[in-house]
Amino acid sequence: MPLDVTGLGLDALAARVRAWLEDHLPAHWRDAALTGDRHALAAIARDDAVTRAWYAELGDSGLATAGWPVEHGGLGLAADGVAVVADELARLHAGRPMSDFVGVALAGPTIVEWGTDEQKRRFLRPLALGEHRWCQLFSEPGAGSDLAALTTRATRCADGDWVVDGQKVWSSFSDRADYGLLMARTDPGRAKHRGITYFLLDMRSPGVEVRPLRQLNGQSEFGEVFLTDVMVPDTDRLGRENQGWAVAMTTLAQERSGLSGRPGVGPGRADALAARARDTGAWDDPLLRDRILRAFVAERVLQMTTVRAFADLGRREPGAEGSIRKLAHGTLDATLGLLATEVEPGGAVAHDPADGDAEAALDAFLSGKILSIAGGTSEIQRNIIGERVLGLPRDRDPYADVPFAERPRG
Amino acid sequence: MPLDVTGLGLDALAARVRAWLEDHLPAHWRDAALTGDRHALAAIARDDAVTRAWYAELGDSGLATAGWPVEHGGLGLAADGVAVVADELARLHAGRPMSDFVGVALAGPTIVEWGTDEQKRRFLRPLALGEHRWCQLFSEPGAGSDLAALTTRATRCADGDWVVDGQKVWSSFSDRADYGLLMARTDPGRAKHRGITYFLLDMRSPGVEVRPLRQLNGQSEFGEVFLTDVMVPDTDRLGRENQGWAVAMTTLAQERSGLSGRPGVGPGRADALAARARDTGAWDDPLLRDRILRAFVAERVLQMTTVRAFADLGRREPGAEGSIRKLAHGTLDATLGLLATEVEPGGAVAHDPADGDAEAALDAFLSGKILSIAGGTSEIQRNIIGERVLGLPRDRDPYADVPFAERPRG
Amino acid sequence: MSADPFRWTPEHEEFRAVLRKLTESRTPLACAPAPASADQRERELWRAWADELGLPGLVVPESHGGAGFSRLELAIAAEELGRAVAGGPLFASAVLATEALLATGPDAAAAEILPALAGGTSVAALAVVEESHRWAAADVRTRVGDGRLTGVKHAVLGAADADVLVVAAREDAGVSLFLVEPGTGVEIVPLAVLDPSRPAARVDLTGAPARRIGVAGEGWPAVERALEAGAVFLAAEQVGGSRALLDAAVEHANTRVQFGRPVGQFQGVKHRLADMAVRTELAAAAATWAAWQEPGTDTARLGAAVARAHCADAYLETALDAIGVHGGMAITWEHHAHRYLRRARADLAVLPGPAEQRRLLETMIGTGV
Amino acid sequence: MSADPFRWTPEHEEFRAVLRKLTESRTPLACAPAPASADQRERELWRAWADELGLPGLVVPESHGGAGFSRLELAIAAEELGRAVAGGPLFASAVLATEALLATGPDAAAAEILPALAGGTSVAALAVVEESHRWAAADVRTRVGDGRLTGVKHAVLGAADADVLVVAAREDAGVSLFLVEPGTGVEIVPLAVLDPSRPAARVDLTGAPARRIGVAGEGWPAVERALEAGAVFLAAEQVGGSRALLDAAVEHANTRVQFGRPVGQFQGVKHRLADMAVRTELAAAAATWAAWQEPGTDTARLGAAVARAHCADAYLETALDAIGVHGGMAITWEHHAHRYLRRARADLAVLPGPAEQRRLLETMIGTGV
Repeated sequence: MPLDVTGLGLDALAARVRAWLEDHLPAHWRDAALTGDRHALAAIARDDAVTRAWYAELGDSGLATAGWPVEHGGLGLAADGVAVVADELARLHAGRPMSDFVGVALAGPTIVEWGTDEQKRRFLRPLALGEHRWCQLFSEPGAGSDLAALTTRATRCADGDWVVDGQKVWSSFSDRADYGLLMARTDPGRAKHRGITYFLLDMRSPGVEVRPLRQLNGQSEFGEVFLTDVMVPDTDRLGRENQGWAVAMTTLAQERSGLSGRPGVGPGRADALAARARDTGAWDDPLLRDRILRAFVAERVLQMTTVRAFADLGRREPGAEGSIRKLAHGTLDATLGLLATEVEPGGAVAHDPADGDAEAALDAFLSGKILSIAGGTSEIQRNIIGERVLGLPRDRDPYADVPFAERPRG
Repeated sequence: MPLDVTGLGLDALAARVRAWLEDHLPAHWRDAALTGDRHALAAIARDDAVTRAWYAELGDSGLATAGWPVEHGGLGLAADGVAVVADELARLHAGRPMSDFVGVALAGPTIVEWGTDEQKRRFLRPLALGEHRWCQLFSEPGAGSDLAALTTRATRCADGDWVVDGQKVWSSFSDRADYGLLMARTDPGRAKHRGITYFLLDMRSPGVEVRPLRQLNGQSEFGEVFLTDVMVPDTDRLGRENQGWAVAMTTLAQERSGLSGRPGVGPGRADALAARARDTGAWDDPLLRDRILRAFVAERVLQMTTVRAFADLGRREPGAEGSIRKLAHGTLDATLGLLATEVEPGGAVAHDPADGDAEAALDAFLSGKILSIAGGTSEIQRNIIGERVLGLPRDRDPYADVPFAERPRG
Repeated sequence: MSADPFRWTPEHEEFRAVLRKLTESRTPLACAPAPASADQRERELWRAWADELGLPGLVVPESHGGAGFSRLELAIAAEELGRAVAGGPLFASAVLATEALLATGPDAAAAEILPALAGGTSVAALAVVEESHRWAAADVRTRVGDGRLTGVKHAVLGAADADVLVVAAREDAGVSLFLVEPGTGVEIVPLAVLDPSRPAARVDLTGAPARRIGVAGEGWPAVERALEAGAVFLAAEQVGGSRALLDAAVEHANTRVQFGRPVGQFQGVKHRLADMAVRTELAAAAATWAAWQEPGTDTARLGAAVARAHCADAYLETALDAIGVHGGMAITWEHHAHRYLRRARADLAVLPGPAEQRRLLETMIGTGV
Repeated sequence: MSADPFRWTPEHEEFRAVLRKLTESRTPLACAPAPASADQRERELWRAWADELGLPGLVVPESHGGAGFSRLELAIAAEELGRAVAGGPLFASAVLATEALLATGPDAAAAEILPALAGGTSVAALAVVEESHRWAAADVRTRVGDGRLTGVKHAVLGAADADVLVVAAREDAGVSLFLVEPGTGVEIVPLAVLDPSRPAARVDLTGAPARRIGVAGEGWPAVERALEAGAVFLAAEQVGGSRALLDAAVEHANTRVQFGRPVGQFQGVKHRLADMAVRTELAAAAATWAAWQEPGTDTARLGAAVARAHCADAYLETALDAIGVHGGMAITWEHHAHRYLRRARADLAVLPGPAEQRRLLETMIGTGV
């Protein structure tokens, strides 16, 4: 039963959400969040029964998908309202986990915009209730930044359904996903952007194999997905045949905007870094202290920019401006990662294996570079800013209009 | 009478040059240099009679043009030997002034390589003796980094001589020059690099007008040169008709290499900056101190690189590697310029008009950016390094092979 | 903090449009005068700002003859003036001196002169910094005796044009503020400046008659309040300057052809412009956020310091980048780029700069603000 | 300084070629083992280096069983090993510990073990740093009593593999060096390391029997000499690493096609590679110049500090840039890039880093060196 938030200003909306959470969130969850008890929160996150019940209740209220239209189980809020809801949920650690980002932030809006009535019925409600997990199947080993150069093939069968073959990569949480947002080439006789179709792939289909990809920090958030003679019914096509690139644009705009966080100006990673530096004595070094303060300034400025972006957006959709925040975020993440090690004794490079602070610092350092590559490299973001925000001339692929099959291979 | 330096090692060469200077340099000049008396040196520089006589004697000895072949009045030394000579001359402030750089470092080697016997006879000896001053007439308002897009026209008359019309810019010391290294388009029906011819222009010719160009720091080192119906005899053509681009390559390679200074590792601008910072108290700021030390490291590293470049060069000609030093030099110059202001009280931004230190600091700041533009922007240097040093694919002008006259205009 | 994020209103946008039209029509970028010849134009512009828009009294309460607006309107004005590197006494008089006066209560002496300042018929200058060039109470050595001031004030912005000086001086109770009029015991020695659009002078006080404003020994908080407002003003001004530079550089990149294509198509130029845009958008967000805070609060102090720390460095980098994009033309005297470069460098020193702001933030980081 | 500039000789070039062949054949970049499984390969490589090329004794005088070469040959070895991020005890034993021993005279105790170290049949480790993680004489708190050492040494490179430890400890006369063999009173606790190619351990000394080397209280100059040699070695090693990264990134940029052309044609990539090349060429010049100076002289100290300050930062930047050029593939565990990134970051901390070197240079700037 969706919460009624019609006509509320942002402050009133915040109050309404807070009151609802007060009434509905299990008390032990609320207490763990408010006391900042990390162990209790981790235990809750691992307790499937509790989380499943909560995400169902949250989804039913419309708060998990506050930006979706009311008729699809959302609250019909603009970006600023969505941000307010996200803030309230974050305060109690009550929102959907990061692994649901692809589903809630990307798959949902894309299906809302492009889906058939039947697709909306099939996918949106389970997504809102936390019943389906999604992953994104866009990138390929041979088509990194140049997404549209993808070679995964979808061939139409006599009955109108499709057989898909190819390989995808950089697919977050693909090992746990129920469905995947898939782009595949359906007409190599057309130019590269014009022969792609977008599908909603059932990850349980025979022929889908997921292999985790180990990152430089030793963790495996991404997967490689191998597709071998995978049958996809035509009813799982999203948008029209060979017009998948337009559908993907919706997904990508959401992704750029969504990766850069919730609005709000307040203590962040740099504050924590300063606290740690005071503990280890690193704060006494004026050069290091100044670098931490530079990061502090950069983090607050990015927060202020995010606040403004949400305010500016109002009812508009996220656009190329998201690239500005993504670029700044990537730089900041790398800086904070390096600083994290520098405040540890000996730079954390040789430490007691049980020293959790040192381990976390090294992970922050090694992960720091990932954000400026995943979700579009910094070079690609600069192209987007230059071309779509500033209106500079595009540097076109010389084979952009050549049939895909006739392009030279690199 | 050229000095005999046959078979000398570099240390012996240095000793020989030092002894010769001891015998020949006027005593008051030598004393001014050794005591570091700036006022006396400035007075000497202004005394035409003294400098003219000295440059003639220096030229006669071959030391002013130590890298030229012996038959043209040089000493036939390789780059390392030339550097040793330059060091000894610099020690006594006895070398040719910066305004002779184009003549000695660019015009000379280009004429040696491409000149007819008659041109070598006419130009090389006066150049060596300091009788001719030269400027470079390559850049145009419409063709900055893209030098080969020049539109200054040289049209052949019936008698085989040429009439030149057009406008040049960024010509250092052009107001004082006797001759100019001129590139002009002689066949617009050919592709842009293939219709250019190289001339040795008499700057006293009717139709040559020079207007000083005021720089952002208020000084006028450069000029604009307007060419209106200027007659140039065909005997002043350097190299073959329409093959001027190849001739220009010789000049440009010398320029890139020459701009980055003489080899030697020792006290430089950063040392002077540290001394000044100690005087003003700026040295007490650990952040500023560290930035000065970074500049110190960068300056010493650049010196070490120049030493190595000269050693590596041996008898080879300067090449694309010069771009590496030019790029580093541009960055360092900008850094030192900013730091120069920061060590002054109040950043020198508001100061007693009689405060020479503040004025010099502001000039260093404003001039700091010039080096990364003059003589090829940093972007162009990066292209040269990427393409000619690292062998990356060139990003070709799409109209490179189109007749020049048929290119679209911007 | 309220969940309702700040939004510019239609009135704000209109104010901005009027200001831009007025400012651009008088100091168009394309034919901007060389700084040294700008005096006459700037005087005319100042009259127009005062008479048509009431800029000098923008943040002065209506009860003291001003318009009673907030720092948001001030930030709009700053941004538009910054676009044109406009000179005139707005920053020195209407921001620094006026804010210091307002912060004294305003007390009776301040209240007496505020209407003329708000109306732009009189201008003031704030004289604080001395030989050390530091904005620090401990460094104020100008002494008071018998109602007369003796000391030397350095780099006082707008001093030569000022009808009245607001001077920080030390008495037994601490640092107080005083009103001093040019005349007996006051020598104003113009200084050479990097940025000719912001003239500065040394003020030699040799027994200059002075009236104390505010409570004895409580002058420094008023200086700090002026610094907070000044930081917000400069940040917004720098956003305006950055935007003007970015616009002109984008225009150049779209039209200048090299190697057979507009230079903006080359990633070397395109990515540099993108970096300028990123820096500038972040600067705009920070300046606006800072202007949006209630003056004198913890978040206002934080916002001002953060905005000034980011915007000042961003502006200098952008000015240098712009020269890189324009290439040779930008290193000539006639091109607009060096006016911005001069302003950007000078801005680092006219108030406590980014390094000092970060030092200030040492006390705020990790405190929950 | 002599006017005759340094030039590599044909013998140097041959030594380099042999080393590269040997190192690349054992640890080719393309199929480099994951760091953790590299142990066996590295032991084999160490034997080959020792037996075929005499690397462990490169700078040990012939009278003590070494090859008697200079730091130039050591720099060549470092560069080639750095190309492959090769592990093994060369840096810890043949550079740090051996240089410290040589700097004691070598005295009789040192001379006794040098032939085995030079032959590579025995390896040593230098244990200096304690809880503060600083290379400072004042921070050495390990005490001597009755010929036994008590204290804790942190982050000792190569300690777990060492046959003998060279330990700095404090006695009444000051800091001295001691030889300690693993065994009674010595506990070696392996640490988790960012760069698995350079294992480190904590060494807990609880009354460990020790023999003093050199004069009592004069141990620190020997440590400084080891630091000078170590700085030169690391700088050269980092040049090798930077060059390997640059070569691989150029190769990638020439072959990887995106948007219809090799990515190296885009200035975004091309200029980044150019910046990597600039940094690396400057690093190579600095490392060579430093290696060329007479050890222990003012110019050697200057060269080592300048080279280490430049090369360490340059290497880290280049490792990060290389990841940017390779894009997604470079953030996987299998790709070579993170081995260089780990090494580059760890290198900042294994000896006094760039910030400490600049602090050291404070005493040299402006002194005419």
